[in-house]
Amino acid sequence: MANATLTPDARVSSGEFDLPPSAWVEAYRTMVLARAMDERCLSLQRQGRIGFYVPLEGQEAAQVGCALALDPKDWVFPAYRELGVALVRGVPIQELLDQFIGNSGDRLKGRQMPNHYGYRAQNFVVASSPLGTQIPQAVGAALAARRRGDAVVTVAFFGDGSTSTNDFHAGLNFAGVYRSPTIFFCQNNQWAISMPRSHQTMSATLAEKAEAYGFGGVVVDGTDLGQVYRAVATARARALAGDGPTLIEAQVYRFGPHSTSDDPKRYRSDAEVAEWRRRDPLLRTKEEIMKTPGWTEAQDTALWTEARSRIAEAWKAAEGTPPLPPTSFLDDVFSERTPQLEHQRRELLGLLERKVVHE
Amino acid sequence: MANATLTPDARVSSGEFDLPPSAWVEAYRTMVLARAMDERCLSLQRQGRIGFYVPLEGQEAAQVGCALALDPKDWVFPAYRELGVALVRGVPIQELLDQFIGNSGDRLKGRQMPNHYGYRAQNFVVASSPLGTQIPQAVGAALAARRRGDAVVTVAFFGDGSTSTNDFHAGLNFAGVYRSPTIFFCQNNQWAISMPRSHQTMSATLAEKAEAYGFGGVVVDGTDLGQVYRAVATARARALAGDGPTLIEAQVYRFGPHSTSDDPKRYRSDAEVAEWRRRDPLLRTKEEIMKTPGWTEAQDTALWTEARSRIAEAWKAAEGTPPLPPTSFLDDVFSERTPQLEHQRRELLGLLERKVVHE
Amino acid sequence: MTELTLVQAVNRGLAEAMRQDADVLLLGEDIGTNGGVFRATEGLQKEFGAERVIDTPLSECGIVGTAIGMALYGLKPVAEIQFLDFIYPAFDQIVSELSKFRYRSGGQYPCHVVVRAPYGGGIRGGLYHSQSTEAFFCHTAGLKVVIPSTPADAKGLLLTAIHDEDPVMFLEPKRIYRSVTGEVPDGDYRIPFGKARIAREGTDLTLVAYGAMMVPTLAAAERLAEDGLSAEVIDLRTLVPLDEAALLASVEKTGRLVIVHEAARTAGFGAEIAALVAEKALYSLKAPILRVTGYDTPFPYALEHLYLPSEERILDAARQVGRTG
Amino acid sequence: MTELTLVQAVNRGLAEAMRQDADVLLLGEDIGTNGGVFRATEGLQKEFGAERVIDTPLSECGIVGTAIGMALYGLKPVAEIQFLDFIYPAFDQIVSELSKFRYRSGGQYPCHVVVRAPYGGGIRGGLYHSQSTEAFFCHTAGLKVVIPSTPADAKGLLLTAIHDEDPVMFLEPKRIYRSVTGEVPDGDYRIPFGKARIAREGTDLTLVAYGAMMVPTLAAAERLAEDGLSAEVIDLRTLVPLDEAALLASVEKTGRLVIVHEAARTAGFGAEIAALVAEKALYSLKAPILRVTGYDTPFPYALEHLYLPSEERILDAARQVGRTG
Ligand SMILES: Cc1ncc(C[n+]2csc(CCOP(=O)(O)OP(=O)(O)O)c2C)c(N)n1
Ligand SMILES: Cc1ncc(C[n+]2csc(CCOP(=O)(O)OP(=O)(O)O)c2C)c(N)n1
Ligand SMILES: [Mg+2]
Ligand SMILES: [Mg+2]
Repeated sequence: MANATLTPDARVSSGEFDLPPSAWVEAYRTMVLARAMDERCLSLQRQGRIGFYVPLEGQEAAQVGCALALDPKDWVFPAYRELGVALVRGVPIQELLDQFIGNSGDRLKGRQMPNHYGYRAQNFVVASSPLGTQIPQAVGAALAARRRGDAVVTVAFFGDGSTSTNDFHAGLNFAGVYRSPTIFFCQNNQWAISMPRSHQTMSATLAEKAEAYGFGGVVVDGTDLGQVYRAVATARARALAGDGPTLIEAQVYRFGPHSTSDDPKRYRSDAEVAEWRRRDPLLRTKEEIMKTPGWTEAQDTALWTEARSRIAEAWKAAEGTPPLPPTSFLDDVFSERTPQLEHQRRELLGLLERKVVHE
Repeated sequence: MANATLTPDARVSSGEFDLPPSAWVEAYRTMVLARAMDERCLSLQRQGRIGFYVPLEGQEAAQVGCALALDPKDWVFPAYRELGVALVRGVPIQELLDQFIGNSGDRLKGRQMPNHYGYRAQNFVVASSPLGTQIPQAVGAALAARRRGDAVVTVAFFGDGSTSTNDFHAGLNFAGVYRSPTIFFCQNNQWAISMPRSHQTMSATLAEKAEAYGFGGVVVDGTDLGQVYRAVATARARALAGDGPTLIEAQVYRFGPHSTSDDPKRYRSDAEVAEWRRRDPLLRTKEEIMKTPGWTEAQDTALWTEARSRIAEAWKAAEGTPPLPPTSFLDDVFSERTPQLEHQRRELLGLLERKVVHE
Repeated sequence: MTELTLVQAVNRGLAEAMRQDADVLLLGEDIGTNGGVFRATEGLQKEFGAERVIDTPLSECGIVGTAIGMALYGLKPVAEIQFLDFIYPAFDQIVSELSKFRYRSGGQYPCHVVVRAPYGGGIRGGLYHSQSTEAFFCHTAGLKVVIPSTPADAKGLLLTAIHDEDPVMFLEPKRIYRSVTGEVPDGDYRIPFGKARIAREGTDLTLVAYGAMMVPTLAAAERLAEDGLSAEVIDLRTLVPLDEAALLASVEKTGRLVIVHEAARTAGFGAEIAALVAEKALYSLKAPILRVTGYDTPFPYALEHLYLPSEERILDAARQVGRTG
Repeated sequence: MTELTLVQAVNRGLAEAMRQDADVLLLGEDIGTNGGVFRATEGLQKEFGAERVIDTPLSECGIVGTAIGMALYGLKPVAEIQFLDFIYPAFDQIVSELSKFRYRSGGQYPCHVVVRAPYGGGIRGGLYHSQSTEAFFCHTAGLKVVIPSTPADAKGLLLTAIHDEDPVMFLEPKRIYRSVTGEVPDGDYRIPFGKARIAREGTDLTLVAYGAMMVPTLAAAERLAEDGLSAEVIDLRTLVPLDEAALLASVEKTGRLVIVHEAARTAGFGAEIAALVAEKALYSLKAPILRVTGYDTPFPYALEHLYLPSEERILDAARQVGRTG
């Protein structure tokens, strides 16, 4: 797929929606931070200090470019790989690392595996594992926003594999019928675990699936920050103008394993990875920035150092944060505890007291 | 939608796959029989002698044309409205009427509502009510047939509304990926109960949805017997040649209510019905046949008389057939009764014996 | 007070909630122009417009998925599933998403959707227009499960459901949509969740039921009285949360228990009731706990009268239990 | 005989069936090139080819729907669902179609699909890689439900499943995929459905469990023996059909029952077992029936060790029951 023909949409090439030059360095800083998180978390997982990790390496430009084109009011419906989006939205890395451990600092209270997070303050809806479910949800939220008169778009993030799910079909169809102000942002990273894009579905592009629902799809080079930004900014403007949803297929590549449970050597060649690595979004973005007068290698190095030390510091704090109170897993099933849950809570307290179970 | 532009596929106009002139009268006879069944069963339902009925009026040419293009070996996966298909496949009307009553002659043993039938001998798979489920099943059967080396295609029947189901998406995607010898025969009768086609989905045609799965779709005028036959025969030949699946959208109109539980006056105008009635497939087919030298109005009348008397006779027999044995509803859950079901059967026998419950 | 059928009471409950709160909206198949295949939403699109009574494409997955998104944003969607039998395309959205949003987010994202669905047999609907699979939802932590059996309860429980903060499965006994009528208070009123209704007081044995099964169960209790057996009849109203206290108090008093539901027996909700009693009131029991239920088969068509619990079957079981111990 | 892990035994069972019968084929996500995310299908695509070990697009609905069509035509498909938690997109195909084909057709269309899915917690999988929702399938008439707990059972029950004529839900305890090893017979052998395994004989109380819960349950029985309490331990093996006879015989002997499962308590399969005993062996009971189960919450991540039944919790309940009555 490295040679896939990209079909830039006419609208996308217009200058109106370009990422302002001033934003590039900030974007790059976030991409570096994301990459450094991958680096650190993969190593933490190998050391058994976190249980699981999903790297985003290779998809940074797509995520950062997309997120930068959004307004803080917009609602993000992520899958589990959207670290770059979370960082742009301003989710503190402290929150993320606390979530990875599931300690008492975890806003999600240790309910979910690493990477399955969500932060209301950042309009970053809580991710789940079942694939595709966020897609019709994003449509519903967009319709709700429109009903409230809010100038808000919603963005559903998902992968190439997730276009095969029930929810993709339901979500895009509802979006078409109600012209919901939603952006469907598909990161086609060429693989769904071991299933290559070419066997996932026989349409020539994923973007063209939008036509089956009566709206437009565009393919963008997801390693090109500016191109992604433009496509999303355009789609957002269209959505707010009442022109309905857009499906954006960002062609990228997952450089690393699907997750720390995965061994990609079982199903793909090093050569394929190497070829895509030449289009590493960080290299491409750096090249752009290097054109800025006055930008030096030293500044680049400083970005990396800064990123790594911020992560190290946050990790230290996370490890030092106490565990969750033991009965906390019985909370938040409902707004208030039912008598059954109250009973089970007392049961658990009794077991703890009698040292049948231990924190 | 009466003025919808039909897009006849180039392949479909070729003469190779024309319905032979000799077959037209037989086709018409079946269409008349189907229409007479509607007439009689609607009246039986009003009299409370059967519980429910789903008319096909308006869709006869689409169904008969499609079924005639198939081989008896081919497998049909119907929905609940495919009476025309069942008749072409040779399902005896006696079987159908027994099913509508659910008497001891019912091969399905009174398990299902009227119209939800299936007959193994005719490769007419048993229908269910949940919409769309038959679609991936048809794909699986086609792959199995191919694996066995059988020159068999499978045909999934469904309506315009059912294109919105999960199973439509899954089934067509699998068919595209595995190039299964399957025909997706969508009878777009313009309504899904009260939901018009125009609000079901925003694609211009339903046929074009096939492109999202990497294969072709064609729109045909479903009131035109010859056109439907050609499209299906072409798709069948392609499927057997290894050229993969086809989605056929047959544009028709449901003249009657969705079912005997429905009152279409609540959601559509008489004018719309009247306009479509001008394209009544029976009239159109009759007009064609009238061109045959020697065909007379009297022959037409005879067809109707024959149809009505066959139905009357079969109905008499059906009403005279004894009910099912009372414990029969406990059979066929598994190939053999589990101890639990055996126990429940004894329980029921006890209740019957003690006259707690009555046959 | 107005005399209404159960389905009319549902309709009034929806209308009342929509008048009170502009955030309440309905979505489902054939609910707008057509007023719902059971007419539960009759007239509502006319009163509240197509933006609030939304006819959807044929996708239960889309209906519930979209409703969830609306609820996350702050609206109060009420989703109609045309028949409970057709809820499975939305099962992933209900079981994986709706029930778990609040929990998985650590309380950040409450997700309040009411899913209404007519359920149950006795209308000659065969396999796919008759099922009663409430146990699926009761076993799914995070869902409340409500089943009314009278018009007044239907409206009062529905208003509670719509104003609740949690996801609610609101299952309507379609068999008695029209056959059961009763006085229904006008305007707003709420029937609390987790409070069973003692439909009849008694001392000799306890009959527990809900939904459409209340009709034969109460009739059986009447007949038992003629026999000189005083049956207490409990209408659970909400299966989750369950009024364990009422249940246990009754069994402690009577020592005898018959559970009635139309769902298949194995792993039905009746099993949970029996298990609770076998744990918490075992020593009160004077006789085995009997379940009068549907059989462990799919729902049949022609012989549904044999499949469904009837007054006579309940009576028979009650007499057995009444005689024993 | 070969010493194998449980997941290896599954692998050998699949290979054995595929060698015997060309109609057996596998389909699922990542089962081919990748050998399955748990390696259950490792090496099989190499041996049997991509036509028989089929990597599918990401659609459980498509996997089960296609498998059903294959089965109707006469093949013997074994569908893998990557985690039981991800089965819900296929729930409609399973509950509405697979379980009801034979029935609704009056026996004309048997529909024999084996659906394999790893289930259960204890692997730090959080809400969506840990669930144990066997009760859903047990409540669905027409499905057989099998849960092995040893490598030998895994292979023998799987071979029975693949040669059965009915739909089988084959749920594999992933927590003990590798931690439990045992001698497994080579070649073909079948373990019959509906026969529980008396994993340990005893006289004072009965512990009933299945799947991964056998490990803490047997450990607890060991500890009880040290206390002088003789526990009989029953491994159900198949929940449908259920070996009621073994269950009732044991309770009649011991008079005391503790049921263990990791699924949420309310309306879990443990309720069915308790209900059966409360109906059919009530008078043998000397103590309340206790259930040691997961809590009525979604499955948590950080605190799963508190959520899951442990040896200590089982022991505690058993001692309570052992002391009472
Ligand atoms: C419904 C469902 N089925 C299966 C899985 C297991 N699974 C997790 S990620 C994955 C592949 C996803 O591929 P894609 O959508 O392309 O996203 P990517 O991981 O490549 O970002 C699979 C099969 C799941 N999480 N949910
Ligand atoms: C999954 C599911 N949802 C809802 C229904 C209720 N229902 C029965 S028929 C129907 C409309 C079907 O429309 P279409 O697919 O166009 O077929 P038609 O009846 O027009 O032939 C609906 C909504 C159902 N049977 N299954
Ligand atoms: Mg991918
Ligand atoms: Mg239609």
